[in-house]
Amino acid sequence: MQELAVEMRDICKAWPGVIANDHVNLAVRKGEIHALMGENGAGKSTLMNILYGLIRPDSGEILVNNEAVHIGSPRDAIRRRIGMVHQHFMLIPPLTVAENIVLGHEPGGLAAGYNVRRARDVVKKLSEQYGLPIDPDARIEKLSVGLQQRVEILKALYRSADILIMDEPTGVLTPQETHELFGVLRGLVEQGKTIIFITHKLREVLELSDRITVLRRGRNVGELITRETNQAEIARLMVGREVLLRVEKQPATPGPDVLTVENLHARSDRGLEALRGVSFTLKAGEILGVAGVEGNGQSELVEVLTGTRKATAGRITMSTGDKENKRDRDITSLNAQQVRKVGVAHVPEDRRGSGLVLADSIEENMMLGREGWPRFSRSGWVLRWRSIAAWARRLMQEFDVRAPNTKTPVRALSGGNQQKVIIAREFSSDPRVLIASQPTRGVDIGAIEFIHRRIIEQRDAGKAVLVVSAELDEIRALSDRIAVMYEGRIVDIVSPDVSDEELGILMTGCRLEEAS
Amino acid sequence: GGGNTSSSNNTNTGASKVSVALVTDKGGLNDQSFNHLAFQGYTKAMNEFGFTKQVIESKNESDYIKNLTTAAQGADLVFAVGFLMQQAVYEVATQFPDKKFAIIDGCAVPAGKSECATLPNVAPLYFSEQEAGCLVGAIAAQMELDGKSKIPELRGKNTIGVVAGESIPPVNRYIAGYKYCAKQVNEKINVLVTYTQDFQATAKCKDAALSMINQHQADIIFQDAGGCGVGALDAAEQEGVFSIGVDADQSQVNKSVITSAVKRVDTSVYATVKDFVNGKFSNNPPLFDLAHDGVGYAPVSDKVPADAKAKADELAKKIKDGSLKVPSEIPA
Amino acid sequence: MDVLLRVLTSGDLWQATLQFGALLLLPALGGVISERSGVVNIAMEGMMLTGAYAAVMMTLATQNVLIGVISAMIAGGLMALIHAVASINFKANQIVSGIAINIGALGLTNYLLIVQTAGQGVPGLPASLRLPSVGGLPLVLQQNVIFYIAILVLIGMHFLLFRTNIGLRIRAVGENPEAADTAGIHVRAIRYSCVIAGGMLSGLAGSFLSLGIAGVFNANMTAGAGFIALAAMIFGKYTPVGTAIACLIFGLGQALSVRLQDTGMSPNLLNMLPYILTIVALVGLVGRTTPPAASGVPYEPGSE
Amino acid sequence: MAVPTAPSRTKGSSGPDESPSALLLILQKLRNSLGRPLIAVVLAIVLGGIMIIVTSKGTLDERFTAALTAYDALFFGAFGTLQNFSSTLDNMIPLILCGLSVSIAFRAGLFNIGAEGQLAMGAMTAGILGLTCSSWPGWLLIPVMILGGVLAGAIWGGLVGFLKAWRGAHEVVTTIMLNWIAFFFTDFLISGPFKAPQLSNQTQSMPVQVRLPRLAVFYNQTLGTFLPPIERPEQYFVDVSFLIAILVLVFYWFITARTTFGYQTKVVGQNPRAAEYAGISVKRNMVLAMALAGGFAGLAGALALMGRFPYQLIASVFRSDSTGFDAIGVSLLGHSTSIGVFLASLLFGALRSGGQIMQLRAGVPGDLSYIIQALILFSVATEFLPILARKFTRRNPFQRKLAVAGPAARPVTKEPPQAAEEKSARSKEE
Ligand SMILES: Nc1ncnc2c1ncn2[C@@H]1O[C@H](COP(=O)(O)OP(=O)(O)OP(=O)(O)O)[C@@H](O)[C@H]1O
Ligand SMILES: Nc1ncnc2c1ncn2[C@@H]1O[C@H](COP(=O)(O)OP(=O)(O)OP(=O)(O)O)[C@@H](O)[C@H]1O
Ligand SMILES: [Mg+2]
Ligand SMILES: [Mg+2]
Repeated sequence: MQELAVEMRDICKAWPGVIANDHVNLAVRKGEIHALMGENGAGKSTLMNILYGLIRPDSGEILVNNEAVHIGSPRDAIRRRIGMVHQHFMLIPPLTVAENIVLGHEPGGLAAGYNVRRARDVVKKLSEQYGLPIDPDARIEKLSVGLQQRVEILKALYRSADILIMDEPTGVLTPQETHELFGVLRGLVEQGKTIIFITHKLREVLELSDRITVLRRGRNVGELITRETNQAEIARLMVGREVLLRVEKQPATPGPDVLTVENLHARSDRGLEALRGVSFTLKAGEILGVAGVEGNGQSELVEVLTGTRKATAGRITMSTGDKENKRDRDITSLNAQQVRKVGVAHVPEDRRGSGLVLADSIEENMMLGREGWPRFSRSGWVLRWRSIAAWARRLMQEFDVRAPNTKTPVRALSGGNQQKVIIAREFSSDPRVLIASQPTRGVDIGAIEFIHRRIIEQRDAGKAVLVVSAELDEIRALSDRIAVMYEGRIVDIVSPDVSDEELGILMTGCRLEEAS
Repeated sequence: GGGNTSSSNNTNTGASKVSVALVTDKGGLNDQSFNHLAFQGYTKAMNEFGFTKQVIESKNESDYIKNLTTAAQGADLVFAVGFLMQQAVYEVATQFPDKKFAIIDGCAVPAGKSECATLPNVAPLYFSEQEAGCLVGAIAAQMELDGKSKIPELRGKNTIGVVAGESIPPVNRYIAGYKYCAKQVNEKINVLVTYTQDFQATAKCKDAALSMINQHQADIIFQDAGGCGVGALDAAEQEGVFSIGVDADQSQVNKSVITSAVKRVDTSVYATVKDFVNGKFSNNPPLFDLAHDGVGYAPVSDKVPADAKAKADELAKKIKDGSLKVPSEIPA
Repeated sequence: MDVLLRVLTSGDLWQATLQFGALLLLPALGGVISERSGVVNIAMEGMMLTGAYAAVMMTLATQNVLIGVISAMIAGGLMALIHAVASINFKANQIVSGIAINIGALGLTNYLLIVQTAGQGVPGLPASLRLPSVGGLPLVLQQNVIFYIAILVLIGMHFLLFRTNIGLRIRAVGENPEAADTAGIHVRAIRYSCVIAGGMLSGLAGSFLSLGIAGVFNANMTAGAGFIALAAMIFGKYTPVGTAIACLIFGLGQALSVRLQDTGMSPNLLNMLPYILTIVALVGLVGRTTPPAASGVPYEPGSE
Repeated sequence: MAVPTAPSRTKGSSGPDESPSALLLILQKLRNSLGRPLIAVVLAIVLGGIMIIVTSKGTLDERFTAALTAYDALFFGAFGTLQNFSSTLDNMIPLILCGLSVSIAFRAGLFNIGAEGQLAMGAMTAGILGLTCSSWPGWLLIPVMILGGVLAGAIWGGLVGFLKAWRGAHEVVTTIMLNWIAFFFTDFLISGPFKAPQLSNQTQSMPVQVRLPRLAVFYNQTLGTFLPPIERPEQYFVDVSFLIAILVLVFYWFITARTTFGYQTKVVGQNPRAAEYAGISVKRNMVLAMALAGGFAGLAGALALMGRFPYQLIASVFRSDSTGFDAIGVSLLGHSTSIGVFLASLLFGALRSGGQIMQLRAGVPGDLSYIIQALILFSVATEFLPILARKFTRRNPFQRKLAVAGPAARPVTKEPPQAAEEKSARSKEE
């Protein structure tokens, strides 16, 4: 029998109306990478937050290194050498990397002045020790997500964590960053650390972990040994039914050009040139996937296309959709409302930040951006609540949004269901162009399957679809053509049959013929 | 209360039957000015005639008519404090002809008019603030004439000042008398006037006074700004010069006070209650002036030379015998 | 023009500017530290007023001015404690709580003033029971001792917030309490200390007003100063130094409005000066101000 | 400084255990929205009573009686007679209008401390119109004055929105400053160019034809010709502008709950980035919402001038008037909804009129009503009830929750909700 680093026994935690953990048991061996899996809301984060002292369980017992412990706050956890990288980074954007890392355990102690030099030295030493290079003086808000992730890991290591909890660390990472992260984690395990790893991505689990615990609706439904299992089995355990891991789709039958983008330029929020001459055309009845390492202008491209960012140069034209009148319409300088009116639907990448008003009800969110449309208001002015509610009810059914009723605040929905609200709203507006940014980020496999099917349905209904995603798997599964972006330009547009390596090369900005 | 009114403290006379109410203006009981003084007179009468306390502090202008009405419903004599209640008093007094009213610093004015209306049940209690202002102005001016050599604390620039609150009639009457008589006594005297537009912000009045003292070498500051003006007294003390209090004898408030322009609101309230109790309520009470001892100046401190006090007394005599008329408008 | 020039070059104007500035600076700094820890405080007015009241009453009762000042700070601190309990433990809407403190403080001081003095008001304080001024310096610097304390507080707070580990933690808590919590910081302890410290500074300002400047307590003697301090804090972008500059601008306007009456301009119009000056400076120089990210957001650790 | 966002329409309805019955829903809503404030009021009154007991004199028995007498008087003063009740209603008028002013700004995510200044500008403008056009007939001058007041308030408020949209100037600073500017500016006009001869610090009274009649008088002239008339109608102080305030409440409800504009301002207030995504102009809505806020307050000013004795402008009135601040309490207490604002105004109005009677009859300083007001605000703000309730049920929450989320509730929580990620976003919203 191997020694256990962490044992959680009979953990129960109820939230108002929901039981997040229902007599959960978890055993993690020393020196292993233990994956924790489950659908959205299965209770993974809750369980780990209990272990880290952020949440107090209603009942249950925790043993660390075979010793019963009471963990009442993160301070206790840190004392037990437990570190956690949260699903959402616990960083303070205006502070520097060094400040974030030493925060709470500053060299010199509480009463002392903050010593920039010592903090910097600490960080330098740590990053050398673990091979995680970072600039200690950079402000967090200026760092990419990947680097922020690195800061989080360093933070845990600085507190000399032996047990490292990682809650969905790969959710926002690019393939390259994920790959790097795995390298780092393996290195840590070699140094004797124990890692608990939460993810929704089956491939990652199989690649990285030693053992797997699966939660479903707050219960532990099984423990698997990675070597002895496969994707389908994990998925079945998680969801409780068979899951299609790959959505079936027919080859596309592209129609006429709908959207034409010529030599588009735009600046980022920080005033840098984010788009440097993007050109492509999008046809009816096809899905164009936009791949690329995040931060290469994809976000800005979508914003310009949907009217929330001004183009500094270039032209976007859209066909009128009118068979007789073939004149195209210039939509470059329309605002977001007008762009919607000409038939562009938009699933934004940041669902909580901009796609939804969390405090508002489902029905109110179902008309966001289209409140002036006849379905929702009389002459664009007086709201028609009856019709709005009926519409919302219909969409909830059609798109399988699970909530008590249309008046439920979206805040009370799970991430997957929140995403479905947006998908429902945008897909049901009968657009001619559909732009979806990171449509399945952070949602579980059940919901991914659903959303993917809907996107393909839209294509088959003759819509022109643009999908931007950091997930290569997703891009590949959906796209009929793949545009790869690098530094504000489209490097190439390729067919989805190209290999991972080839895509990887494109994403570093080289063209295939140059590389070969 | 029970039907058996054998209340313990009200057993002295049949006079316990009177009921008197006091309605303050928005300044409230703590205004360090006429509301406060009226309440003192009211309290004195209450102790003497044994009626129950009925006081309402108004919080804003729209309360006046409501509070007067409420008071009139429960009391036989109602005091309205402050000229801002003039119209409200007219309105309520006409509605309650069998109740008596007295208004301090004002008279009953029908809405939309600006002249007083004479009502049988309203006693306007007016004060000749200008006469009080005159006397303290005379003292100040004479001290300036006496000069630095006699009174070393003076700055020798023949300059005195007034720190005033808002430009309202009672305030301006004080200033008018102060300035007028100061000039009578001391032709070349320089009288500075600053309005702080506030009766509460003590710091503002202090600053205004400090500015007069330090910038213009004013050395006797007359405060005319209620609670705010206390700051002016304090400024004088801080700078080692003199100050003059207002309304009541403020020598206890601050050491720098050499005398105060006194307006006996308390006496007038008390006297009105007394008349009322004795069945002698009049809708035409005497003007509370110097002759009727309604205004005056408080005992002077030992910093005031005899000739200054004499000057004040001399003017007082002239005012009383009618040979000196003090204007109620501020002279240029 | 002559008058303006004369006024601007007089030491007296700048002395008054500094004094008004310091009076606003203390509560504004109190607001800064509270806000930096993530608790909105719009109750400086009420805390100041309570402080002013406690200062006078305790000084009179004990005949000791130091006890008066300490009582003022305790009174301000107690008001802040109420605010802290409401906003930190009970997750109250911090603006409502602040409004409640302001209304309550005005009501309470007036109520107690009438009850305690039987409507007679408090007597003025003799010089021995006053906060002394510092003499023997150039006119501009002849200020009350509290002025110098305010300067020390200003420097101290700047240093505390930006140069110490405690300050790092305070800022962290104000920006992202959850992150601070997971980093092992005691969020509530920090917030409580900051809010209470802020209240004590407001209370101190109250004693400055009543024991230092006025020598007496008047009903509503703060007359809106706490709100100007609030404005100064936002104007100063929640930094001690910025706030101090804002206080000075306002103080200058205030001092000018009294002194320019020599020009014969309407006192009413002149009194608008400090406010206009502040708006012009805000619109022209400062522009957007962003509060600490978690300011006003009650922190609820997963455990509650 | 964060501004509390307007509540969504969904407030009362939460939890899967909700019955679909409309009546039950309404009852539950009522309980949710009224129960808590009601208990808060009771608690505040108890605390206020303790305050009286502590500060009054005599034996404990006498002190206790003093407290009871005080409350008796307070209640009597607010509701005890029709006349007192009419004073309460009268007090409500500016509270409702300014409460709405604060509320509409809240919905757009702005904190309007400037209702008082906007009110002053509204009153001043209406006054100037009334004085300069005094020969016009009432049917023309009344609407002109009201419109003028609304417009002036709207400009004064819109300026705040404009400065924020244009330069990002924080509205808390600008509203505080504009308040004082308005106070001194109106004082200047009142005691200067528009001063009534022989009066000081006041203008002439408004011409007779624009004075709004008391509600009771109005009733007698209209319905009272059929129904029994009210005797001595002039002693009931509330005037017809109460009806206007009610109309404005309905207008506010309509705007916020029934129009795209109301919806858009709410989105702007709750999530400006979502507004941007949706193509809703944040700046435009900010200016509009502030202009509307100013308009409400300006209306309050015009109506106070035209409906209240002595129908004239008086210098330094606005500065010492606490309506603008009370309105913030009203708005937050009322959760920025029209019904809420109405009820909160009723409460504050009652405390105001009751407080003065309390002082008169029980000798307790009227300031106690301010203390009670503060206590009510506190106990509503702290929402201590749910927390206490949770503490109370903490003993065995697991069993209890099971019951709630039991088998019957399973379908709706089929995709069980989850949280950690949302927490920061969520708490920001609240
Ligand atoms: N205020 C609240 N009250 C009750 N439950 C809440 C509240 N806020 C959130 N929840 C619950 O939290 C869940 C949302 O959790 P979470 O943010 O983890 O969603 P998610 O599905 O995990 O999203 P993601 O797509 O990021 O994985 C919802 O299911 C909801 O039931
Ligand atoms: N703070 C909270 N308040 C109320 N309910 C919560 C809270 N946090 C979590 N929950 C509930 O607990 C359940 C489990 O949430 P948890 O975040 O642990 O899920 P998860 O497995 O991490 O999901 P995901 O994969 O989306 O991260 C959710 O359904 C949610 O409703
Ligand atoms: Mg999770
Ligand atoms: Mg999640």
